[in-house]
Amino acid sequence: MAQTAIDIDIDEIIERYPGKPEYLIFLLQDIQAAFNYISSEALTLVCDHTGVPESQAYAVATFYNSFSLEPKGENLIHVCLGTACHLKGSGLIAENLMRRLGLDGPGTTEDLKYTVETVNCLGACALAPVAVVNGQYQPKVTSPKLMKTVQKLGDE
Amino acid sequence: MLSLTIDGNKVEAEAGWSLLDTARQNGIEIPTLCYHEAVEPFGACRLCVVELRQGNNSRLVASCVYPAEQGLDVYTASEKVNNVRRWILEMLLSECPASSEIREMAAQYGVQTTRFEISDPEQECILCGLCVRACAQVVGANAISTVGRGAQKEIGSPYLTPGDDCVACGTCVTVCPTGAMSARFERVRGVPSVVMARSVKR
Amino acid sequence: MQATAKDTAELRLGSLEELEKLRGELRAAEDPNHTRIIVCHGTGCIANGSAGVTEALKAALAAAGEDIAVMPGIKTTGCHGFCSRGPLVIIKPKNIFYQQVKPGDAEEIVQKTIKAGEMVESLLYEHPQTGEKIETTEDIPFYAGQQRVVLANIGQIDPTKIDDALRAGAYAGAAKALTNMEPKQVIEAVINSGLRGRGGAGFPTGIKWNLAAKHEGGQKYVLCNADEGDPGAFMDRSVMEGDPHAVVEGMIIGGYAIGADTGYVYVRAEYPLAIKHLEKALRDARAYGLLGENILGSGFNFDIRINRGAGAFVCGEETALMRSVEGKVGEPVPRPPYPSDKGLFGKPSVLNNVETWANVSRILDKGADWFAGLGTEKSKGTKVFALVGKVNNVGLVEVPMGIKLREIVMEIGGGVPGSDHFKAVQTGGPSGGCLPWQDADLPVDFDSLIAAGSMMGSGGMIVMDDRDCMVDVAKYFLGFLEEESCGKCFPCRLGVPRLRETLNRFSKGQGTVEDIDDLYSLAEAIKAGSLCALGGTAPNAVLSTLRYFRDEYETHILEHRCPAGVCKDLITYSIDPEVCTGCRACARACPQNAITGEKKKPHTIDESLCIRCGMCFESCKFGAVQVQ
Amino acid sequence: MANECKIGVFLCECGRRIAPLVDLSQLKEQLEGDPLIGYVGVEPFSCLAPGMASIKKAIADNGLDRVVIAGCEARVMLSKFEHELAASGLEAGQIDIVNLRGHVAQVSDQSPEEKAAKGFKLIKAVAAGLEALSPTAHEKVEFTGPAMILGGGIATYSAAQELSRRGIECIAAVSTDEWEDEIRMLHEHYPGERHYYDRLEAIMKEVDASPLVRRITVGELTSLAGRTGGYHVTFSDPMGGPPRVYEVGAVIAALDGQMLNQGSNFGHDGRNVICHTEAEEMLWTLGAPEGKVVFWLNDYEAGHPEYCYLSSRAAWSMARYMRERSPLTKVTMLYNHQMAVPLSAGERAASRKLGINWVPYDGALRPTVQSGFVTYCDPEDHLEHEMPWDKLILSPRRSVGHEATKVAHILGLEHEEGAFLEEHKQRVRPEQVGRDEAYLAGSARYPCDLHEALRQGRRAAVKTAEMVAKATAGELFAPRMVCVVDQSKCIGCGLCKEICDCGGIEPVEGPGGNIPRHVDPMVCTGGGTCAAACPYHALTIQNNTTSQREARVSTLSKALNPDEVVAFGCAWGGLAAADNAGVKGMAYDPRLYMLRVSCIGQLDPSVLARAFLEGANSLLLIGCPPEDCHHSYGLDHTWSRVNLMKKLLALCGFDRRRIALAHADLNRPEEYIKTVNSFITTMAELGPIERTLENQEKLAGLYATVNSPRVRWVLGATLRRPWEEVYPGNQRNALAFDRDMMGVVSEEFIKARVANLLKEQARPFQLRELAAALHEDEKPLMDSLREMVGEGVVGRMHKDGVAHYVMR
Repeated sequence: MAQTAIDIDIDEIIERYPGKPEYLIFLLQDIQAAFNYISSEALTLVCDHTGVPESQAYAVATFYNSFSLEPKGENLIHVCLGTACHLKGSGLIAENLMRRLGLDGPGTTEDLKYTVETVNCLGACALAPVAVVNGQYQPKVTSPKLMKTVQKLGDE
Repeated sequence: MLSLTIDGNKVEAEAGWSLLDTARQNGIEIPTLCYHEAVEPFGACRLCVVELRQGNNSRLVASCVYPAEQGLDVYTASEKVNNVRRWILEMLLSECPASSEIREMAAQYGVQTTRFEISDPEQECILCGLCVRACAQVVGANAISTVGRGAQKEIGSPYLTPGDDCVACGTCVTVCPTGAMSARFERVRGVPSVVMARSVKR
Repeated sequence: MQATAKDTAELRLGSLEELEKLRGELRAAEDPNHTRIIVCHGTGCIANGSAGVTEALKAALAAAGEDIAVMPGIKTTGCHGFCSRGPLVIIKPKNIFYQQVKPGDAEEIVQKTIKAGEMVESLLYEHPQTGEKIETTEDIPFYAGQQRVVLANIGQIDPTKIDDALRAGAYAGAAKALTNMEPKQVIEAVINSGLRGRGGAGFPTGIKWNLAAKHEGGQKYVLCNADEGDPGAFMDRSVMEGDPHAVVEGMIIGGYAIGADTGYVYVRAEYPLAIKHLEKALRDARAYGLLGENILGSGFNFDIRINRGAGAFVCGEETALMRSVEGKVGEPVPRPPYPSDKGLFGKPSVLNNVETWANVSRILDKGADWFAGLGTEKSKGTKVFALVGKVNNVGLVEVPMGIKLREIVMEIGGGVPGSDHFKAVQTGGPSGGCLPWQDADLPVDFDSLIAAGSMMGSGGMIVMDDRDCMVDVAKYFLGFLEEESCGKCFPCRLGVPRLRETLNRFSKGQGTVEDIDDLYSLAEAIKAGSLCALGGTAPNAVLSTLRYFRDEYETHILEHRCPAGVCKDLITYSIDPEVCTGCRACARACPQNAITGEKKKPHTIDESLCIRCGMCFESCKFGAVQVQ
Repeated sequence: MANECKIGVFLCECGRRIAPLVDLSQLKEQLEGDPLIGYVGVEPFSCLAPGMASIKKAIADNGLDRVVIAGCEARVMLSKFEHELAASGLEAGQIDIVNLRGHVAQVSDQSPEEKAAKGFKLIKAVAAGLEALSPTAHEKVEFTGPAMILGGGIATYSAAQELSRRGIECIAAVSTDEWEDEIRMLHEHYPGERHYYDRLEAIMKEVDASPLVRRITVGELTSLAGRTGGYHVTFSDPMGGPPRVYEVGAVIAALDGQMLNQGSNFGHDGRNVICHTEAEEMLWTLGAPEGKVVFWLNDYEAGHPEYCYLSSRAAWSMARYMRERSPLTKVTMLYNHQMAVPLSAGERAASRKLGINWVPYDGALRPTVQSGFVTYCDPEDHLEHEMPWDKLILSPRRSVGHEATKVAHILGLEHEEGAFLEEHKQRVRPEQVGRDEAYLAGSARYPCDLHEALRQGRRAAVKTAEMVAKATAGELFAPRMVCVVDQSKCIGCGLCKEICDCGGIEPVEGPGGNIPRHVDPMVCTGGGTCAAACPYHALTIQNNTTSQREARVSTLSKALNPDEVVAFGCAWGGLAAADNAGVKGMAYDPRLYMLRVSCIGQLDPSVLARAFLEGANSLLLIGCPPEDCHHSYGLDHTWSRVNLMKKLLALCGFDRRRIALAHADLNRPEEYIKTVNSFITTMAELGPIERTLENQEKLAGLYATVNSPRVRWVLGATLRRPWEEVYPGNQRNALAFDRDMMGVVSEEFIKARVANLLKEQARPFQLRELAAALHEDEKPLMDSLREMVGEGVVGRMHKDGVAHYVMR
């Protein structure tokens, strides 16, 4: 599943909100959602629109976990590291997945195919351990199960 | 006029003064790192903490931001206060071992060595954010900011490359309490080459 | 779809009478004795496939023809709490409780239960101890022990339909407050109820309101903290998903009480469904004139906006949250000035969490005295807990304050799998602490928990068994906080990683007992010196585990052993030759090629190559891989 | 200057950082004994709330209207004091700071008493500068008339849209009647942007429908005069009628750059090997071609790797268009492997799906175009491969374009031949807007795509709108320290305009040559080298005048011991380095007394001369590093002035080394210290200037010389112009030039001395008497006298048959 639509008009996103500093995060979120990352050009546009200095916008974009300034892979995998998931071994699952994809830590594979991220609790503790692959919850996941799902995506 | 006691001495203050203002006006020294007179107080380094006692209760507050109030009983160098200062300084010794200012300050509190791992022996920056605040509040340039958060935090211009907001006035260097900005300054003030490739995907 | 201007005008309720008239009509239109099917569409059940079940039931109903009196068709609701048993299907009016329903069961449910009124035995809940099949919700121990106030409507109403909420009594409290009470009286009622904030610190809600109400006139704000960041907590999410109108109503009341005309809900972006339901609730409430100008003819104007969080745990701290709403970096700022004096955009503001706001609606509806009658002397009302971890019945439970820990875990929670006790219960999220089995009879309320070295927090309750290492748990929380620390104040930014550094040494079997004393001193400095509660409570994880499980720490340090078999550096994996079938599954799974052995013969692990990733353990279907 | 003023001095203890190191009670006593100072206070911390309250009280109680704070860095603290003391009626210019901590207390091992004495001299000098201040009223800037967007670039539309959305009237001056025409021609400036035309059309329609936007069709722009708030814009009439003049409040220039085709070295033939504009034209008229299309992104080989991003985005967009409409087209992108493929993950997937093939090559072996194929070297196996094509599409060459150049010239933007219009940004006041960045939009500023051009238009409009809104609310004020022109003194020579680096100096009315000038305060950075250069002292920096600097330097010079040194440091270089040396507590020779200037270039030669006249034996000027000068070339201009001073010192018979120009990097205080120590050591070797009557007479002559219009004219001619690379490299024959200059200077020097003498004595002199009094030979004196008589400065009369000279 391709995460980024390629025909989204960034100006349309910018114009969704009034040009005030308090909408900075809204805009960054919408851009992140549409393009999967916030390019420097997009950041500049947002600053122009909201009147926030670029350095402050950059600080915000790097402060919050959900923003990425680098393009993300075509497939997004979140592994939950909430307490319940941790107790049920999600740490090992995440490590194994990253090892299999050749990643040192959370991040994007070189071919831009996968991005693995860890999240601190998705609030689905009853399903621990949980992973979310391209928006689909994978309840009670195991390393082999997750690997299979991931590999299937790569073959598409 | 408000009256309060600092370290057992009765002192007077006006509404709107901070505890630090009041102490300094009365010649009482409180150590600070993230505080500079030119910018708004920030309350981050916690070196200026003082103890407020009320009956059996006691708590620590940052004197740079805590307002003077009628009847406060303030202690600027109690054991509880010094314990916090000593730990912060010891941790700073391991975090930014290159800073002589920190070493001197730590020595004043009897902290000579650190028992923690040193990850970057060249590091001087204590991330007090004074440079960032001075750039915004004194200069109005907003050229630098904190980048990232928590333990990964650092200071720099957007994308950690020279940007065109910096006016190279050096205010950040002057206000830096450890001299760390001096090295970083070169990565901020460079004249940016005109970015040719400005374009937006759409 | 947004209602057009014309529709809105027609829907608008201009007074209390019009609201009650509508409510009466809605109630009259629904016969309580009709058979209705309820499918849980909480996030847990959806992840388990409840959407498919709904579709299948719809199809089965359609196939069964129109003679089935099902009104009004299938209702999808918020989380019923019993997530580990999802997908859940409830048949009203008898409250027949079907669990772990698959789409394939739809046909049988329609044919047997709906048409013939019989039970589908295989879908019924089985009592874990007695093995008896239980038919209705009320009789299941998980539900029987609860007292549902905040969660009362969740699972009963369709959260996306305001009419359904109105039928269940929504906005009665707000209507009463706005039309019959002075703002002062509203605050008084909240003070009298004894409600304390459900977000963590337990500050009396009414007192907080009073501080903001004192500033006369001018712009003020109310905020709802729905940035439920504690790992292992999801009650706020369930409330927003299952009964968003309770939150909206609470905020209207709060806004009226302090004189604010705008409310902000700050929701975690990880909760898309909650955001969707809240947005729908706001649209519907606006259409009915329950939000906007001149609500119910009272002259009071109020509206609510939603801010999505962007992934920062620290934004659960009130000042950080406000900075985030302002579009800034979510760093806390020192207090004073308190938000009730200078909060959002520098204006007096009141922030409460989701559960608190939901409680407010109930208090105004049913009266302060009723609420004050629940719970204990100093902790009134009920509390919702997210019961997770090593417990049989994982899910959301609402219990009166003061209930014993044992009752929650062992009775409602159905006990710990494979054990007659829990090793520890972690409460209060990363700021809280671990309570040992010795404290099983501790009454659960704000003050007792703090006295025991933990805290109420937002209500996460994580049950741990003997396979959980307390050093690892403390390390986990410190790691979490290290990652989530905003990095502003020094004690937290520097101290938390240093605490973890020390624990890391312990978990490698290094360190000395003196290090433990240093740990206490450093923890004290962090607690006393930090700017906000994140740092101020960060050492709790270490302190509470040290308090109750010091021996386990010492085992790590002195014996270089992890009793629970968790700490990587202190364990070894081996293969029991007696059990190993030589299926090669582990060898294939091993990323290091550390496992050798011929096919169909017992395998061995080369310890020098093993990185303790646990893949062999997971891949072995025969339990031959062992951890020591 | 007889200003009725009352100066208060506040001494900071600064905890233990000043108080124990400087004897503040001695300093206080000394200051209190000084007639210039009206009040002295000592504060533990002037800058903190208690100190600030106490200063405010002292101001109110004693009626102070000037304040000197003896504390720390003015660069850091001045704005706080200005902000806080505004409530007490003090404005910028009425408050000054002496860095007692960083320039005195922390940087030497002198005794507290000695430090107090040093502090006293510095404080007194600064107080004298304040005394010489005549504060001006805060000037309100008003806007008359609508905003005008000229230049006809595509950014016109986004700027007009933004302005009209913000409720500001504007005139869009364009060359075509219909916006449809513009879209049709757009690919000439922005190929590969077709996917954006829908939005552009919407913008154009919105602009078209807005009642606030007036669209006019004009000829060529011929002149622009006026300043922020009120401009006259003149266009020629396209039909040949009389010129059309518009009165507008603001101007925005929307200028598009141009695309040129590659040369034949890339095989360009305009038919099968084409560039982007031609490719777009082809797509527009004939549709997508069939067969093999190769986009060769040859920006690296064309010498502009920085454009590869733009080219590849345009190529990608055209490639997509081709593949989506013509399935028979096979598209390949041939790119230098040094280039990062500028596609997002989603676009990569789309590219794969569309079958657009991205082929990298190693540019070490340059691809060659041959008929039917292009060769390239595979970066993996280093083999040369051949790629067949039916259509080869090259990246375009980009240029600023003739039209844009013409308009830019009229706007007063000087730029290099062929270079794009974005200027080196003035790095002075962050809130200040450089003209190019505020009012220029489009790809003529720097190569960019359509979206960026539109963004620039919006951005310029936002800045304009913000200013208009402020002005409408009556809140737009000119900065307090900017240049003003005394129209009664200005002869319209235009020297200031030529050397102005910020573009703030404008003709009062246009067009024409030597017409009087005025300054646009919203653009002026207050650098002041223009004021220091004016032959007639017609320009002054208000609230920061040359007289103030003269007052400061003369007070200091009078007070110094013979071995002490006067220095000026600019806030960006010398002063900042001194501040940082102070922060670090680095010790250096305490005999240095530094005065603060915002740019070293604002030092008029008369200030330098005044120092020597009043008793200084040496003068050190420390600016910022030449390549880093914040006012572009303040340091270069000062070099020329110092050069003049050196010539004059030599004429007086003094060592040329007594004045020196240096530069310091604020971040290298250790280098600064070397400079200072080295200079002071040299001066100690030289010893003081003997203050004989003869020497003083010569110095008076020196002072008069630097104020002579003729010398100032000649000096002005040598100052570096914006288009010149470095001083003094503009001189064709450096040696000859230097000789000529020396000639002029020595002539004027003698004339000045004669004039001084005649004026002073107020009686007729014989030539012989004059020669004796001035210790000069009669021959050169005679020449000078003859000239002075010819000029009518001196009268000649004969008494007893001998010519006598007298001042007229």
